Amino acid sequence: MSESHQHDDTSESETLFDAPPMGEQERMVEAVLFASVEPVSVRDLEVRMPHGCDAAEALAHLRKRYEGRGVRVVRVGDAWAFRTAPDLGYLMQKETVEMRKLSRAAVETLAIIAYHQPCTRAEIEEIRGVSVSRGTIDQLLEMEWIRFGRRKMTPGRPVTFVVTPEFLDHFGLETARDLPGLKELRAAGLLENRPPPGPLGPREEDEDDDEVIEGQSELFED
Amino acid sequence: MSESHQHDDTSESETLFDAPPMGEQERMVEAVLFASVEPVSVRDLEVRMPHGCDAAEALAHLRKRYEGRGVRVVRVGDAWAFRTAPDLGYLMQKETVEMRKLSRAAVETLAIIAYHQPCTRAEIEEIRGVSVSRGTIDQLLEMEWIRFGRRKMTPGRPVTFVVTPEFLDHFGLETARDLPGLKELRAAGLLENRPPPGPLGPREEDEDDDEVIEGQSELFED
Amino acid sequence: MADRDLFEEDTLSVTERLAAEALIVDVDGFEGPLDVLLMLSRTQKVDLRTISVLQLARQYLIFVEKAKTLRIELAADYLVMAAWLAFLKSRLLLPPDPSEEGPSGEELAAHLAFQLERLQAMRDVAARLMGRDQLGRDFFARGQREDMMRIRTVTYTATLLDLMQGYARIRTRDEFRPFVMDRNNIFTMEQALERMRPLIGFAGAWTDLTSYLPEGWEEDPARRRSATAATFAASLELVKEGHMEIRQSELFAPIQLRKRDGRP
Repeated sequence: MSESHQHDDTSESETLFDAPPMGEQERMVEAVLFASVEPVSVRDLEVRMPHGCDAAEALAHLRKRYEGRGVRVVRVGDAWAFRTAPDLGYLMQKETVEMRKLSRAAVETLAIIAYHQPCTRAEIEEIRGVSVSRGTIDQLLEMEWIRFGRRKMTPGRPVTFVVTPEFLDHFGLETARDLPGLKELRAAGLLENRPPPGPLGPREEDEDDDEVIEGQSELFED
Repeated sequence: MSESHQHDDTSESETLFDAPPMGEQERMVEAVLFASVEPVSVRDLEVRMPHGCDAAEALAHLRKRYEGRGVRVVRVGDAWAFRTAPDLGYLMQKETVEMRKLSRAAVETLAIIAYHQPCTRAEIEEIRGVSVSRGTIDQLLEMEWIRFGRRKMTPGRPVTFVVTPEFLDHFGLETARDLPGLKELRAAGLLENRPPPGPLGPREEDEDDDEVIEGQSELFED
Repeated sequence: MADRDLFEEDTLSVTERLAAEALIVDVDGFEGPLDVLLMLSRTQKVDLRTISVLQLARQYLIFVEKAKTLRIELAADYLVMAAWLAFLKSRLLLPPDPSEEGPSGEELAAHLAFQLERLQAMRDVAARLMGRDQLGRDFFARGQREDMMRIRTVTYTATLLDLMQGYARIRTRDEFRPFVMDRNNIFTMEQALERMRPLIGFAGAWTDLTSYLPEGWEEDPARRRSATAATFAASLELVKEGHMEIRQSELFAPIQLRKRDGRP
């Protein structure tokens, strides 16, 4: 490594008369490299360490000590730093899975497909009364809850959508026919005889504000 | 350390069929702890490491390896981190962060919360004999040395304060049980919340002390 | 100072008096009465557990009196403490009155001693805490962040209930399509006019208004209502234009129309 170790014992004992033992010096280099934000050069190390220390030798010892360990002492330009061993890089990835509720537009689109499959995009739009964004369909396709069905034998031969086995699995259904009908929905209180309350204007919480005003609720209030 | 490694080889090969050798596991823990500035819990380690690893045992090996070195594996609450050895702090002038000087009120408030936690504002005021300024609490919250704890089940359900893992990390405490002099204070009864006798005490606002609150109750749950 | 006689009974040494005076000069440096009491108790140089609260009360009252003579504004809580200590002092000095309610002087004194000891203990441990090795000053965390690569995957989910509610929402909307938007059951006056203009040529005799209703609009009450109203409005328009005559014999009687055939 460095030139400073070409000295014989006598000259070394003269210059390093009160230098800490090499083991101590190694500890120092270890701590400094660890705590430093930037890689540290041998010169920097020597400036920091007590007078008479041999940073280069301490560094060499330290490198040897970390050989094959989970972290290593690596050279960055003319400075030194700790880095995790490349073969362990995969441990530094943290995967987080975030659960989010499906948007209202997506839920409605999905429901229409489930109840009316095979169902074209135009049909979905007709039932929902608003246009269906490309993103909503893509999202459902990506989730593998819907897939393309046969093309319809109508002009333009539009594609249709159907629900997938994954969809049935997720919702605990054997077939799409197990979905409760309107009567059952009504019996379950899900179909109220009144449109959802709210002002006439588009609802602010909707992502798809293009929605047509639904139900003039006020007209039917007694 | 965990039990899973007390097995003989046969049973081990059954349960940890594809776990890496312990030396490898130690390297993994080393790499993860090194890479992370924040302390990492055994649980987090295990989530990151391949299936079948025993993070606790690997950690124990690692701690031993770093004993007396320039960096050490220290416990912070229920997590672990590498920290430089305190005796080498003088080498790190460059890294030293200028700490905002805490007022006497803030230091005392912090100590009272640490030793009496969970601790209400009224209790802090009772102990210090003066009202606690909003700023003092805010400063400690901002430094992330204290946080809100559970509300006390006393009239008014006052909020409590507890110290954080950042506090433990900052002061090099493994757990809040390691607070200096904690045992002696408890033995001397100085951590009891003793209500003033009768209605004649100099501070009359502490009616919420009718229950016997044992200091640091949640520290000794386990 | 005139007050001196007042406190001649107090067994304070000169040093204690000096200490008390020094306190007054620096009253702003104290954090409340308890802090002052703790400082005063140091002059007793004894274990806080065996402190003489009576002596402490006297010292404190001197402190407050001196502050008054020096016209130092004392915060209210100093005065509250003074009043309380004066009360405590009297309780401690007088023989206990068995008829009196509440805690004894000794109990109150013990609690005050406890408070002082506890405050002192907290100050001691606070000093010990701050004296510890501290992160970022004496020991250090890893300087270089090798930040965890965060791979975030977002999974969307919905429940069967969400699905059914979504569907119900759409179907409910259908049943309550906006009334004004629904043209199926509306017969407008323009439509009625258009229909009647060619017809009135044949209405030489009085004819019931209802016979002008368009086909298919007689059965459904809503449609019938709309068509009737539109036809009536159209009739009035035609009368106004001078093409028709209209009559109703009495209230709610049938409305009849006929062509106004150049009659005056």
